[in-house]
Amino acid sequence: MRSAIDYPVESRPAPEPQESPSGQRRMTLNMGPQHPSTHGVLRIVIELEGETITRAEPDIGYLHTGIEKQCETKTWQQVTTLTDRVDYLSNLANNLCYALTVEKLLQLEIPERAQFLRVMMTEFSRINSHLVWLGTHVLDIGAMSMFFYCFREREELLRILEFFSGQRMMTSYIRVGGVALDAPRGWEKMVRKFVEVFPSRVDEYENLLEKNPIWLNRTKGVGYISVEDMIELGVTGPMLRGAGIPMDARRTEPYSGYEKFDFQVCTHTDNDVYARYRVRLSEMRESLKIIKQCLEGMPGGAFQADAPKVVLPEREKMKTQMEALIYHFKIVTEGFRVPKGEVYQAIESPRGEIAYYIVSDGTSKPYRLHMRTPSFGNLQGLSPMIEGALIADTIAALGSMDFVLGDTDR
Amino acid sequence: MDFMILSLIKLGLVLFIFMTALAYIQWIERKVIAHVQLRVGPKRVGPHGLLQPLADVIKLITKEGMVPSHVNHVFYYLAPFVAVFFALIPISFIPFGQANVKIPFTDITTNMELTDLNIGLLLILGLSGMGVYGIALAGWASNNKYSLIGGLRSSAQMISYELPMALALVSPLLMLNTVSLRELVNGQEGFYFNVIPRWTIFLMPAPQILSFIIFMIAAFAETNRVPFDLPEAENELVAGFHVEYASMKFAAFFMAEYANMVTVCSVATLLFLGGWHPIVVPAIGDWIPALVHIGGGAICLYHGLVQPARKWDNITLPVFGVAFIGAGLLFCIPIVQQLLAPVFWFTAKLLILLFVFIWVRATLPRFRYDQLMRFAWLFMFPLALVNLLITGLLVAATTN
Amino acid sequence: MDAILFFLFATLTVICAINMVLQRHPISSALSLIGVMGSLAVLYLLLGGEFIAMAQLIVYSGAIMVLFLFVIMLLNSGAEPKRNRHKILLFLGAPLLVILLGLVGYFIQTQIPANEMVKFGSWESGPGKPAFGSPQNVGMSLFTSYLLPFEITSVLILIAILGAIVLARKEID
Amino acid sequence: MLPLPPGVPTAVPVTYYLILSAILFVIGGAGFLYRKNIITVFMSIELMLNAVNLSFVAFAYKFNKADGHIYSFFVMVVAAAEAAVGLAIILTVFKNRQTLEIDDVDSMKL
Amino acid sequence: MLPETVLSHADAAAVEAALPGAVVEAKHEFHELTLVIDPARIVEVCAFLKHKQGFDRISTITAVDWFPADPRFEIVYHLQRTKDWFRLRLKARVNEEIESACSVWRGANWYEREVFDMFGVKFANHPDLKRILMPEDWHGHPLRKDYPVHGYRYSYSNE
Repeated sequence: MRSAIDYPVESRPAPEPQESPSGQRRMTLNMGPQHPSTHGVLRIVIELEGETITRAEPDIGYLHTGIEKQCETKTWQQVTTLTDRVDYLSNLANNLCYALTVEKLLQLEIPERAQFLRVMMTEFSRINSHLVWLGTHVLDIGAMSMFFYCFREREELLRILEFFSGQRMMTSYIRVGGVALDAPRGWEKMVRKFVEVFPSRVDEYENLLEKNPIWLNRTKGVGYISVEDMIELGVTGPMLRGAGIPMDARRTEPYSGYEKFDFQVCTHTDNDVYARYRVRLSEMRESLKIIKQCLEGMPGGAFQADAPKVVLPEREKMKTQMEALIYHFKIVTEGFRVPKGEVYQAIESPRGEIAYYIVSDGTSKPYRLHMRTPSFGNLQGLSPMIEGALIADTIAALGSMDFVLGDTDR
Repeated sequence: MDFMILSLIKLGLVLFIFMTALAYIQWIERKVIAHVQLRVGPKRVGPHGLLQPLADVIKLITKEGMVPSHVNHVFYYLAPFVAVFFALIPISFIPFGQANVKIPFTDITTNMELTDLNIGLLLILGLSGMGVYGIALAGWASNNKYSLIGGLRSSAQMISYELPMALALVSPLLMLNTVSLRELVNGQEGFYFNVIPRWTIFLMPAPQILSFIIFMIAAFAETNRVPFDLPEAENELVAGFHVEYASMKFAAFFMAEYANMVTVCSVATLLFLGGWHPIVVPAIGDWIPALVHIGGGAICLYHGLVQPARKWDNITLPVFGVAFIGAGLLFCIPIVQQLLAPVFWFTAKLLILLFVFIWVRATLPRFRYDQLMRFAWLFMFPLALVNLLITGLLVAATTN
Repeated sequence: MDAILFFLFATLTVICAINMVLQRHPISSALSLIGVMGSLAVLYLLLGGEFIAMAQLIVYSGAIMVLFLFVIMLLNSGAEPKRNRHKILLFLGAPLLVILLGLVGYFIQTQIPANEMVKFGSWESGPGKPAFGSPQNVGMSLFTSYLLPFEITSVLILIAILGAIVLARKEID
Repeated sequence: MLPLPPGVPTAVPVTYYLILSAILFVIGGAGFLYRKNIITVFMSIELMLNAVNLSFVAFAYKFNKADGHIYSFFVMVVAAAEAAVGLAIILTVFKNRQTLEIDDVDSMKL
Repeated sequence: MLPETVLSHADAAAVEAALPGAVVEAKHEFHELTLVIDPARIVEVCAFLKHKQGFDRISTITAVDWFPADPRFEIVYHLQRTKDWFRLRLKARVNEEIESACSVWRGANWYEREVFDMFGVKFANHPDLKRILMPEDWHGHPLRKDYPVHGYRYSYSNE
């Protein structure tokens, strides 16, 4: 079937069973696409010598859904729901990035309340994503119970997300021009309850893991990859911060009002699985700090920009004012138009740098929408990380990367 | 009565109780782990999921036995049988009560065990060493790379951990000067100052707490339990050696694992925890079984009648409560007390050790392969040797 | 009863031994050998060698053969291919082996009186005198009259461990 | 004890054990001579050692002395040492030549 | 000649000074600097930017298909400098073939494979140019504008 490729590509010759220096025969192992620890349908072709990995080649694309192509056929606000499906564990970061990109093209001013709501919800989804990561990562290393403890808090988080947006996972809460709905009545109480409980829960995770010598043995010094390699290969997010590079778009290129918040960019210098765990754990605390600041300083006012051509009018106005009804009709039927141009906007998702590159030709649909997803870049760093490690270390290293296959394959 | 017929009756009884217990250990494990993990565990089949093991067994038996086409058929079928065979045989040497018990209303006297071997412990060691063949063969015959790695891991792991295990066992043998399981327990009878039982872990001149711990750790490795469950590590090797097995063949491995658990826990009970001897002086100790049962029944009644948490609790819990209290009252009858109190103590100690196994499974992560080997050879093995040396010196210094 | 057990396990032993030689795949051979060893352990028990039977189980079946199995699985070599170039040697060697067997059998029959029956449990034991072949009995001789050879075997094992490590160790880069 | 019909021997003489040992030894020898796989050859040696062990134990019974047991114990120790070193050698041979056939291992030096 | 708004930027000026003629066109809008590079000199410019100007990160490489136009594809590179987190966009307009940037940033590997997979743009001297997201035996390149959204294999008209 190779001839089916349109262009004659000089393909690399198939790797022969190689002789190692010690002469032992190597075994090729297909890890995935159905393997419990590849978190989805990642396939890694591993060459083993005993239990040591001599070569590893990730093979992605099993979850390719063609979202970029679909986006070209949807109107600007329909795309929002597609961005949810890219990284389904931190969908709000994708929403936010998309909204920011389009707003940059539209040159919209976003009211402060909307910005605060966006920040708060994005931080919620960051905690959510880190919790899922922590649970599954520890499960990979063999401890079952942690998974359930993490999902206990995640359940509370999802309840909050549902309270705000009506949806648990695919919230589509952040829209172009603001957020979908204003914060519901009584949200402060719900969020405050979570904010009060959660720090003790993080301490609990820390207690459970930090005092466990097996966990420390399994994570410390495992999954090392040099900083130069990481930057070259496009690894971002907690992995890079675990190596001591304070690359965090919230700080380096502030967006959506992050400059107003007081938080630390968590770094760690050990550059191993343990460091990434530390970074994510402290990031949960920092996110909580941001949420607390949102809770205390939530401004009043509108939750959507004053842009009638872009933002759907309120229900009340639509029913009473002719003009609003016309705008509503136009936005819903043909969508709003976005001026010609191209924009690149990067934000910090729980997994690293997420960026949308949008080319508009002035119509009501994106001409080209490219997603720079963190998992794709991070997975490039897999091979140098696990070559020379043991199978068990591969699992730990894979888990520490925290990739989402939907995010990788789009 | 004829020796053969009596043996067959005992065999049937023990086998029935043991097999049921194996299924219910699974239920206990699921319940305990569920409660550790903030879940409720099985509760749909029967009250509190008590019929779940039955449902599981029916499901596993009636399930289609898938056999992949690429396996080595002879060894693929042989492996689960080997595993179960070597896991079940040791049960027949394990004494669980006193010798020469007279069964009430008859003039039969018998031992509370299937066979009394004067080399019982050695045989158990030998058979547990054979248990690895089931796993290694399954791993090899499945003709799957994951299962092959699992089989390799398990054979290396079993050889490595058998050493500290055997060395840990030698110290109590040294002190009690026998290898017969029954005599080992008999040697642990009595109390120091009427308080501290003369179990091997407290026995002068060299209390064997260290070798008890070493034995338990090695037992975890020998039974492939967390944190040493590398042969079947589901996150690395999918399911390791039994990845290609389904239905009863899979259940056979499962059963073998639990039977092995019961065996090692029994050995630990017999060797280190004084077997069927009570934890306090018999004058009090004989009444503890009744007390425990009546207490448990009272708790059940309270929760069932006063504070029913779930819908059916006001029916199911009182039934359990009455049953427990009835058992407790049964333990007050002198004949029954004499007959069953040792069995109660043995079972209680066994269950506590099994609970430790389950507890650890819910708590600890898994070792890495090289760490596991290093732990066995660089930590456990020298420690067991040193312990043996010290015990030997102390025993030599105190005798004659 | 003794005779039944003997013939049962003797047949099993011989069948397993022949199977071991005939099987082409090393794993089948190894398993047959394990069968031989297990049956031999029962025969030892019949002969009153309790300790040695257990040692057979623990050392031979439990350790040495696991090592064999481990190596066979590690190398993962397939079945031995059929070769026909040694037919002539088969015709030369087989009669010799049969002759050897015949000679040994003849000598055994003539030299050793066949009237002495093996009775399981015929050895006497008492409080002072441990049963023949029991761990106490073997241990007593091992640590008194055979102490020096025993110590020497420990040196032998040490040397074997060192040798195995030196041979099987991966080259250090 | 199960009642046995008359005529069935209840016991066997020691010589039977010795003959069994001889049979096993011969089978092991045949394996040693005819098999070409190093591991099988090695296992044939183990079989011969086992056969010898059986005769040791049989003689121990005949003379009612534990010395035979001790000899077979030493044989086991030697077999264990031999297995460790021998399997290490087999591993090395396989590493260097990728074969387990004795006939292919016919040169001293690669 | 490049516009003033762009030349006031140090990096653009440096590229123009060191490699005259390499930058075909440039613009600065939405606070984003874009340089359109002569496709024949793309690796030269990339190497200069990485080694002299310190753009050590390649954020992403993608392409835009301006279907009827000629040259048809616009390859877009997004670079970032980790020193001051400054971002730069490079563009090269090509028809189906361009030099690979893998020799400059190893991380370009997968992005170029993705562009090849999705647009069919070949990258010369790429170490391992094969499909990455689509199956190996897939027909066509999905993100091209002349590729139907539902693919070639299935169309509603056949029903």
